[in-house]
Amino acid sequence: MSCTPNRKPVALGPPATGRGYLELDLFISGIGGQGIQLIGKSLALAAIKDSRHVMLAGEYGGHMRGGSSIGTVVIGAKPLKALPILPHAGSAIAMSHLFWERVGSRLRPGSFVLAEETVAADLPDMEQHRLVKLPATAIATELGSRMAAGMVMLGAFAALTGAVEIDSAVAAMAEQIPSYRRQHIEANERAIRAGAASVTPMAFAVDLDAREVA
Amino acid sequence: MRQVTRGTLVIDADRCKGCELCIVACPPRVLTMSRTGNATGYLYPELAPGCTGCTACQQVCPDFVFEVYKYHEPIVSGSDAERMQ
Amino acid sequence: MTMRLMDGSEAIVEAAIQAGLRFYAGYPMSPATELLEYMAEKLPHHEGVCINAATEIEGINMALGAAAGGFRAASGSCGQGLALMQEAIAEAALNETPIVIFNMARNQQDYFQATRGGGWGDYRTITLAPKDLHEAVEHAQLAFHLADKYRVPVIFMGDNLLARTQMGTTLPQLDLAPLPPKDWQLDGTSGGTGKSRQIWTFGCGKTNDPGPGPSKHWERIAAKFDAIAEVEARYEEGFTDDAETLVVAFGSGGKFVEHVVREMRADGHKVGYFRPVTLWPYPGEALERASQGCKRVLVFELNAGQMIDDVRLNVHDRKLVKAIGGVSFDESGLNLGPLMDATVIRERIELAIHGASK
Amino acid sequence: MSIVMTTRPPEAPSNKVASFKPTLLQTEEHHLCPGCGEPVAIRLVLEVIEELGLAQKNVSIIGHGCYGSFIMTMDVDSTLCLHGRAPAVATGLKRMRPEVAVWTLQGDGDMTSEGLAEILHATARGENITCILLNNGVFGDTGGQMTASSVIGQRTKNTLEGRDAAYHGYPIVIGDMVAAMPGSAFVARGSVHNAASIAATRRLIRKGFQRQMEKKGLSLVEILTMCPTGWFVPASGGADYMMESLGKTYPLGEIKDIAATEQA
Repeated sequence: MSCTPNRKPVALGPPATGRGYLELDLFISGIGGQGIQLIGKSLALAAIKDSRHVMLAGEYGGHMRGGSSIGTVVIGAKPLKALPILPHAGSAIAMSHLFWERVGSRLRPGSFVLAEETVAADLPDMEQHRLVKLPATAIATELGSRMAAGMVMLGAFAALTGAVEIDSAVAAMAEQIPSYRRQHIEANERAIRAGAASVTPMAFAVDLDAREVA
Repeated sequence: MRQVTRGTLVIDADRCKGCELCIVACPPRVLTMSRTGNATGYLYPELAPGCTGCTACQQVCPDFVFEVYKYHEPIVSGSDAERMQ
Repeated sequence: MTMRLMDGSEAIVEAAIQAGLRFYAGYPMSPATELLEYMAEKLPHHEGVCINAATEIEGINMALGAAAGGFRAASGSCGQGLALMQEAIAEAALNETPIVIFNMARNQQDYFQATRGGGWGDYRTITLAPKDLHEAVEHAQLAFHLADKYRVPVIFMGDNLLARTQMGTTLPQLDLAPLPPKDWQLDGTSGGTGKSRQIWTFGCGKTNDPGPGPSKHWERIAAKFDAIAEVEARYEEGFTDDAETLVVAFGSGGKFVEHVVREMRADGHKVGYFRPVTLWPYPGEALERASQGCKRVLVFELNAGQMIDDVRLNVHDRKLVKAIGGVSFDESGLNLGPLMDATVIRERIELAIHGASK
Repeated sequence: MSIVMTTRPPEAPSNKVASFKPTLLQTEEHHLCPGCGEPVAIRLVLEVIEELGLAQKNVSIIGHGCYGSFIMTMDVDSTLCLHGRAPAVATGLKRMRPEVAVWTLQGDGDMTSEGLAEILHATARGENITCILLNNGVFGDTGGQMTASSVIGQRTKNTLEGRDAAYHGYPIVIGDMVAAMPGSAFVARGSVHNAASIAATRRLIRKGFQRQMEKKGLSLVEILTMCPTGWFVPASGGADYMMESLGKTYPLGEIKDIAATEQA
């Protein structure tokens, strides 16, 4: 396996213990469908492009029917130790406050939560986490593609945490869009870059390439 | 009676299971069932003069007991005396 | 190869094709459906064939035909589909046709099916139960290798978590020893030579070259399975040297248990884990050794108690064995339910250690 | 009447025009019953395979029935597969070895009772295989029970008063079903009850294999074969019984030949 370490710091919540190396573990929560899955898969694919080890898991059952949709992404510099069903995680992206219980109950105290501005107020227990609110839907609407709000969140998450390169995120998004929807690529790219531009990188970065401190 | 024999058979009589399919299959009707059983007790076909070498018996036989020969020159009457038993 | 993001189904298919799989016939059934879809997509690009069989019975018999022709062949489904394949799996064992059967199970209720089988006769099926995608990539190669090496059916047993979780992988190739050519394969070229070939459960051979006949043939096959049992058992264990509590689990469950045990060790608990990698042959001697000195042996499996039989057969004191798993489905009945969760597993282990009073 | 000596070849100049057995059969010996039609049908298939130059280019996939014992004597690459599944096994092998003539040998119990799905789906897929059906309307191997192909009125061990459509259902005329499907290239029904039919059946088998090698699709050659034991009639009466019973439900001749259609 060739895996060039990316030395760029990655910001995240408190690390899970017992894994050896730090891993970024993230829940993406929202209402069923491809928006959530597209964010997760774009992040995972982008991380692969950045030569990271990656896991992408979904919680299945309702996601095809507009119910709850939870995506899980784990990124690390070494082969991952995380389980495919995370008992807990250190970061989250919240696109909706509905179905939040499954995610909120599993966030370690001090987690980083990136929330769509309009739903942030409805997320309980945010005082124990590091909440960043983003008017993603408004930004996307201004760009003329309200459906691209998830991509705004993706860009913002990437820029805030440095988890993946913005260009990698754009490329990862583009390669998933089916040929009959090519017209969405440009709009999605604008949304990702707008999201990235709308935030400033966080101060509490942690180096994924560092060994976990015992 | 003048009899023309154009062909003849080798019959592996001991493998015959006595089904008699060859008897009705034979166009010149020169096959008849034996009166005594073979090694396993089955009656088996016996050949009378007049075989044409048509292979009908061989084709219908489920037990592959027939081998068929055609004479280069037909044998007339009883001149095939050496093959008589 | 560079890292690619794949779900387990795709990674298994890619690894199997790399390992020489050229024929697959299957029937859709969740969560094995994606395996069939990837096979259909990818095999034609490798001079292979994927057929959408009309039934699981038809599919496995097609695979038997392709394998009889000397090609690496497989079928797959989940437990109910494998139930339909049992006659053919037994047939493959008894007529010595190497095939691989992928069971992307909905849960862990196919343990008896895989290790005891539902076909007739004295046979066994080597069963590989990978814990995650990376091990699945290895097992997909190993399965075909073992099938060919011993001329036996091999069951690859995953689950929906394995099938659907996506991970980055380079699809590393195992360094497996070369195998002898398949001098038994039916390529059609031996007719009329007096040395025509035969694949036949009754082992009677040809008139000019009689085989041993059914009794001796099946006796030899039974002996072959005994020999496999001697050398092919695989397992993984951790912290068993001083463990007071040993937790036994397989497949995805084994990965979860390992994770929990590591966490608990970090917190000072004298816990160890044992994971049979092959469900048959069961790594019984290793388990017996690992369980020496333990005060309790806990079995975590998502069923009403199946592997626990093998654990009881093999631990040094069967009275120490206790089930901590159970039937666990989500509301759709298709997926692993709430028990496949590190938090729940830890609670159950702690409850077993400290008793209900805690 | 004088009897000709038939224990050894004649001494007068002659040609051997027919041998005991086809060369692809290792021995004349077999354990099938007196008057059985199956050995004759198998002889025809083996002769055709040799005539077409397929002796070292064929694999037989054999089902379960009395004919199965020929796996020991047929000198061709063979496998004896599970009951009913021969067309599926043949499919797997043929897809991987398209250059080889792959043929199945099944009885009516095997094909139309246990294995109806396999033959119909193989046809639907247009598999280039040749399926030989030995139809005697009875499970001969188990001693004479009803199959899906037993004809109305036929007495078997489990239709003691004869097959009654209202109670046991109607016979499956598999040839017509297969012929109706676009995946079939050649469908015909022959018989081994007399020499003329045997000669005609040989031609049908030949076409069946030719269509496979031309990659035209599935060919099914159904051959009515006598089973006096399973019918509880004397061996010598099997041929007549067959044509009076099965022969009426299963008329002889070509049912479909895609080559003829293409020429038209």
